[in-house]
Amino acid sequence: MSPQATVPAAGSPEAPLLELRGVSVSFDGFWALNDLNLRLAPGELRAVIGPNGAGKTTFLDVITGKLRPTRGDVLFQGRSLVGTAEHRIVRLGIGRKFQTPRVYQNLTPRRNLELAVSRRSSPFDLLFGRLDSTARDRVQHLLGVVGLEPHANHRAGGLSHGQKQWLEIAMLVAQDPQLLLVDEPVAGLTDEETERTADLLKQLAGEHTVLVIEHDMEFIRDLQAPVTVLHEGHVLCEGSMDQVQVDPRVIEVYLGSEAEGEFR
Amino acid sequence: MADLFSSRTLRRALPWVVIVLLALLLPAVLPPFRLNLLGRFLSLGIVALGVDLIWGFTGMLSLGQGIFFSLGGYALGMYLSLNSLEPGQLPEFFSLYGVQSLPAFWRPFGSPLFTLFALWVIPALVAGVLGYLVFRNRIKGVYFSILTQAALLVFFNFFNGQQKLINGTNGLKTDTARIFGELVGSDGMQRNLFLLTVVLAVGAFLLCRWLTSGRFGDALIAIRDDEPRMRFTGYNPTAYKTLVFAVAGALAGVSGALYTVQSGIVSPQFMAVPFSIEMVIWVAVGGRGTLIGAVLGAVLINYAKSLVSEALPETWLFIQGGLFLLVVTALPDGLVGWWRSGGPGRIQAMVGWPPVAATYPELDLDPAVQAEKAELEGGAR
Amino acid sequence: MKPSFLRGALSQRSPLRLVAGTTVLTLSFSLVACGGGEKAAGDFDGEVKVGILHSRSGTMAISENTVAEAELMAIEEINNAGGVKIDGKKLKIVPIEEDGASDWPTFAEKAKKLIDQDQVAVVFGGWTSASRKAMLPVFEAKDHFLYYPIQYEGQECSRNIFYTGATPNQQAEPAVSWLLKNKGKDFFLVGSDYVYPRTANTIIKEQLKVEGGNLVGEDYLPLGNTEVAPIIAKIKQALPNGGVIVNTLNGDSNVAFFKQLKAAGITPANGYAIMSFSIAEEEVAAIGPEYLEGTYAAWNFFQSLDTPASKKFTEAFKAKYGDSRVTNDPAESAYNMVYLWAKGAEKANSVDDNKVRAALIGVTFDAPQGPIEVQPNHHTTELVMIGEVQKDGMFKIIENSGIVKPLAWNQFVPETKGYTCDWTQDRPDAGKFKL
Amino acid sequence: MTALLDTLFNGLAIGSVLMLAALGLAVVFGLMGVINMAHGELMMLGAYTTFVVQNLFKTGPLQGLFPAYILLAIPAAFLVSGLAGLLLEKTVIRRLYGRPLETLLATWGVSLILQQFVRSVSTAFALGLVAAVVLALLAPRFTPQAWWQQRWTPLLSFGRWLAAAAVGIALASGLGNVRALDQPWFSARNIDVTAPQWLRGSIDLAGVNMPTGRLFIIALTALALVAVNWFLQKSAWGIRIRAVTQNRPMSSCLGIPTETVDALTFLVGSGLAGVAGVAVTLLGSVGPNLGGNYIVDCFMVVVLGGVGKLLGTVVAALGIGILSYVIGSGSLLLVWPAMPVGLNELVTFFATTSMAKVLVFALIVVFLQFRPAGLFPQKGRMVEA
Repeated sequence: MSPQATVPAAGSPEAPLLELRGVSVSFDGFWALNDLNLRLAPGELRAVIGPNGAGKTTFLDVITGKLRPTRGDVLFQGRSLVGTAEHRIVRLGIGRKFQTPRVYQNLTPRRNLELAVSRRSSPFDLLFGRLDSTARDRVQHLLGVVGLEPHANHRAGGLSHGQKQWLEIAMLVAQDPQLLLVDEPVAGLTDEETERTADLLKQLAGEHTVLVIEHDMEFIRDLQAPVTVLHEGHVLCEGSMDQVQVDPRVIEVYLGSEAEGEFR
Repeated sequence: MADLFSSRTLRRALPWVVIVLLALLLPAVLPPFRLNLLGRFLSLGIVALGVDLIWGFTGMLSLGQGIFFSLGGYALGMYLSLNSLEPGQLPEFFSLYGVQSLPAFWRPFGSPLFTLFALWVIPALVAGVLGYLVFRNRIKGVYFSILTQAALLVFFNFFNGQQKLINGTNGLKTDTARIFGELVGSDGMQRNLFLLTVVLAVGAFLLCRWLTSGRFGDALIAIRDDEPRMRFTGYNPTAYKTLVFAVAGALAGVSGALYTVQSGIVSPQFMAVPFSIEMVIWVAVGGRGTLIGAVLGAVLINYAKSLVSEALPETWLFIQGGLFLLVVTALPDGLVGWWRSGGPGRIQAMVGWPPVAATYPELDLDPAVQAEKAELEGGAR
Repeated sequence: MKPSFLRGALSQRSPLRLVAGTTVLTLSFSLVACGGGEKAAGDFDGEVKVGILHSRSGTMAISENTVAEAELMAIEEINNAGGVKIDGKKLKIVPIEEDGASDWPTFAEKAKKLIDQDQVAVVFGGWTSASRKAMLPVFEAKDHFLYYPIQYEGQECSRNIFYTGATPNQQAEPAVSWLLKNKGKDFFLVGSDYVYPRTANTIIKEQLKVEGGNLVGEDYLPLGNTEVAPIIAKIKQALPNGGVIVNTLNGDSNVAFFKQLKAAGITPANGYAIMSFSIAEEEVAAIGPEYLEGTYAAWNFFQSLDTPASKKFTEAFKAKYGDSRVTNDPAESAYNMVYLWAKGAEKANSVDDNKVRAALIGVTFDAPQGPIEVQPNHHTTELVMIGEVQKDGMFKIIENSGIVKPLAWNQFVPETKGYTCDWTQDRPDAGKFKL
Repeated sequence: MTALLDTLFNGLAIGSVLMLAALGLAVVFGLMGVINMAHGELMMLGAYTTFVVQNLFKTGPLQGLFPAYILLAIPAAFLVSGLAGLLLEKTVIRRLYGRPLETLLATWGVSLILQQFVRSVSTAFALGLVAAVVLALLAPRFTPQAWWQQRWTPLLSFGRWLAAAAVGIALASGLGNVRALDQPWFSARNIDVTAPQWLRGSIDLAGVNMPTGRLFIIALTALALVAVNWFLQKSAWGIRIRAVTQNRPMSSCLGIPTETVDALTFLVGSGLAGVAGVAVTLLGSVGPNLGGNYIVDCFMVVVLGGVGKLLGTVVAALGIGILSYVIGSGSLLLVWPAMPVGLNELVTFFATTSMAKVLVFALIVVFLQFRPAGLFPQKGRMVEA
């Protein structure tokens, strides 16, 4: 199939920040992504949902360069990302938060953030350059925002699960990316923490473009963002939460095949 | 001025005072043979620092440090072989294999300045290139270890088989060469070399501490703990790993050169598989990720080896094998790690002595204070 | 000084060593090993320390143990006969043993230790050429004396080494001449990738040129390698209908080589004459006589040598170390050199290195192989024989070329042709000069 | 044509040894991710077992069956090495799952101990060892229960090993005074394993001379390969092993005894090393250093083949075998005598067995630059460690 044929009509007024064109990924004959098309406008907050195995994480892997698509193209600000190394993609302005919190356990939260906030990333910059005062202020500010100031100088490995989640989000923000890819940010968080996370993400949208993958439907509803439903590696439907919720195909996919009860 | 003598300053200065004193005192009190041994073990401490840098801090277990160690040794060995010749002469062994003219790659080693750089730049370059190729392909963990071991074997067999180029199995000898007109193997020169080793070991230690203490060190630890995450923070781990592997290579080169002049010979034996694995065990026993542990481990284990093999050569393999097992299963952070995490205190606690407490709790443990407390509590009740 | 219960522990296989090893490790981390010296025992007037430096662990331990044992036996014999007599005093020889651990730099380290720390009068040691080359600079720098017992590749003549093994003209060259005369002109050379084989083969190649032989191929195996299929294929290619194979493999590779040669039908029965320079009685036993039967070796001593001196030596060795043990050329050579040193010292009336060195030249000894004499080039004369391996693992002596004088510098190799070595001459280049 | 057949046969011959030696490693490394540096020493144990079995048949009532001793040696070696491996797994490797680098170091330590063990072991030594182990294990039974619940219990449990070791050493030295008990079983010397007559000859087939020992090894390798494949693919335990490999927690939840599976996998892998040990006695020397000669080669085979695929191991072993033979024997020159001078010199330079090894290893390292995961990589969304 020709990727061009399936691109949605160029209806949106602005050029998209991120565009996936007919992306397919095959693992030994199993198609984890199958002709996936998606556009994200600058400043947008978008939620992506889908049952297990729908290809959500693979989808992030393709954008961030961890996986190379078997077919199709990923464009960021009109530029193809296919074949670009992960760290370069990050430097172009795409940040990613992982499903399970991944912070550097043996460094303190402050040092975690200092690594993330650094504009320059070559070994020599780290050896000979010093962190400028704005960056240091930013680290301090972020520590305050996520409430880790008291723990700033202890090993991050000792933080609670929620604190690690927040630290990782803070690291993501410290990178100041144009596009934030957030994979299940509220897994394992308390209700209160979940609410605060939703607020934080909403704040970030506008200035940043945010794409959230989540299972927690309450959280998605809180976000009040357009929703894209993935199923078997391609987009099943898009729309607001209310629209998606009543879409018979979505109900079929969730209740018919998976029946996990998480779609409330 | 007053704080010049405060305990903090004193504590900081004390190790340096001890090092300087030892460096001056030991040559005077130790017999030449023991001094020479110590010098050699200390130079092995430098290669161990490199191993600690790449394994302890960056998580790459190289089983091929012998390559860089030997390259450094050979660079210096070649210079010394050429340096003690009359003009126009060839090192003796060439004539035995019918080689008429000096191979081209030997020529630059006639220059002392070139050699001085070559003995660490060449190992660093080789390490850098090898490392870059491997790291670029994201080969890591045990695959990296196995590949470095394979590379070691390649170098070993090559050096071993090339009689005509570098004298094969025999290697190059240095004891009968001369520097500044003095015999390298003479006691006086060996004493100077010992002092040089102390200076360079301290220098190497400081270099490693500088590398690991700042944000660069944070990046290394981050790579060790979660390399993919590091990429998604916008760093290219390949560059870091290559650089740090090259630094370890350079340290190995310096170490090999020092070891060579103090042993009197450099031979492919330095590239034997067990030797490179031993380097790792020095670091493991001393405590990886602690720097000082690497040096301590190298000196202690080699000293033990020397002692045991003087008395009972056959038990050494048992002891060494046992050390591997003990360290890996019971002391994962090595001696220094155990010490720092309060190991001695735990042992004390086990036998019922009060743990040493440096601050307020000590007050609480004071019997008089406790009695007073009990009295007060009793009174309140 | 080692604690007394450790002394001599090396010569007996005893688990005592285990005890002591653990003790040493746990107790002693002090820099200077301490302990008092012992009083001379019995009716000796004093003692003289000598170093014994062989690999007691690692790959070479297999071979070097025997050599060290022969040296210890000679020392014991000399002590039983009243020790070394200097100035009318009887000195007991006290051996101090060190382990070279099959690692060349370790040999250098231990040599330094013996000279500086233990202040031995002389060091007996080494097996591989690499270990000798590693020790050589130590002895030269400290102007001390090493006695080296193994046949080797020659091309060396140090003022500080005394060689009691054969030079190529006392082993390889007569053997090659004999092969050329009796077994054929087409030669295939196989060796370990290592100094002795490489140098010996260089010499043999030159000799073949001179004496009308024909080199059809050569190959080298990495030390310890046991995959010899490519070599066997090459031999078959080069010598399809039989010919001469000269084998200078070391250690482990020999076993693989002979097992697979036999399987491939490259046997004496099929017209292949196989001559080895590193296989003596002990190696035959380890490889298995059934694989070696009918192949040749050239040595200066065989256990089967039928003379009273030879029998006495073998009997003494068996009595001391067990009936199943065999003697061989390296052991005999090691045994000889201890006696030669003692005789040299008595002749010089001193155990001082330099005096013994001068006195040594011209000393004769009735060795198990027959009389030998120390030459001015620090080598000894040797009886040259060729033996054929029998079913029982012994050699049948099939050729006796008589006593041959040693040539340190090879006369077939163009680079050293015409050079000689004579330490009785007072000239700076006495070690290598043109006649 | 003969040259081609010759190359193929010899390549197969070299490759089959590598394959047999690497097979056990492929199982252990591929399925469990355990780097067993003592694999070579397990092979050595297999070879020593062959020696012992051979001696049983050399004299006495079994003498007539000497030609068949090797058939008994194979299961015996499998058992001895397998049990040694099992012991290793239960005591050391079990504590180190998920820490491959530590496993590598620990097993290297074990390999050193095993090497020295076969050198030093004598009846006195063995008795001392057994006494020490038994004493240490039984100590808790003969001491007051209360001792084992104190704060100094950790010291005690460490101390009992020390004490047991001291008793063992004392016993060994005491017994060592009796000469018969002090005699080392094998000593540091190489031991002589004589192949039965029928494995010492050769047969000519299509103009190629094929040593029967080599043919035997090829057949043994093929058999081992088929057996392992059947075991993993068809047998109940094999399916459990694969299940644990793919998803340990899930398998555990489904009631698969993962610990037993680990132990079994290790036993099979180690046992295969023992079988390989029997095979190499037909070719080369048997001594304490036997393992060291094979271990790196084995790892190269497994890494080149791609972890977790038996097919990869097979192809890699054969590839390395043929390549070593072609380069080492200089066959290229025979096939193409009119080679340009430069190339000619290059081929000759590497046409010794020693240099061929350098080149083959270098080529493998280069190859892994292009295919870091080996010839047959496993695909899929890998969880990065």
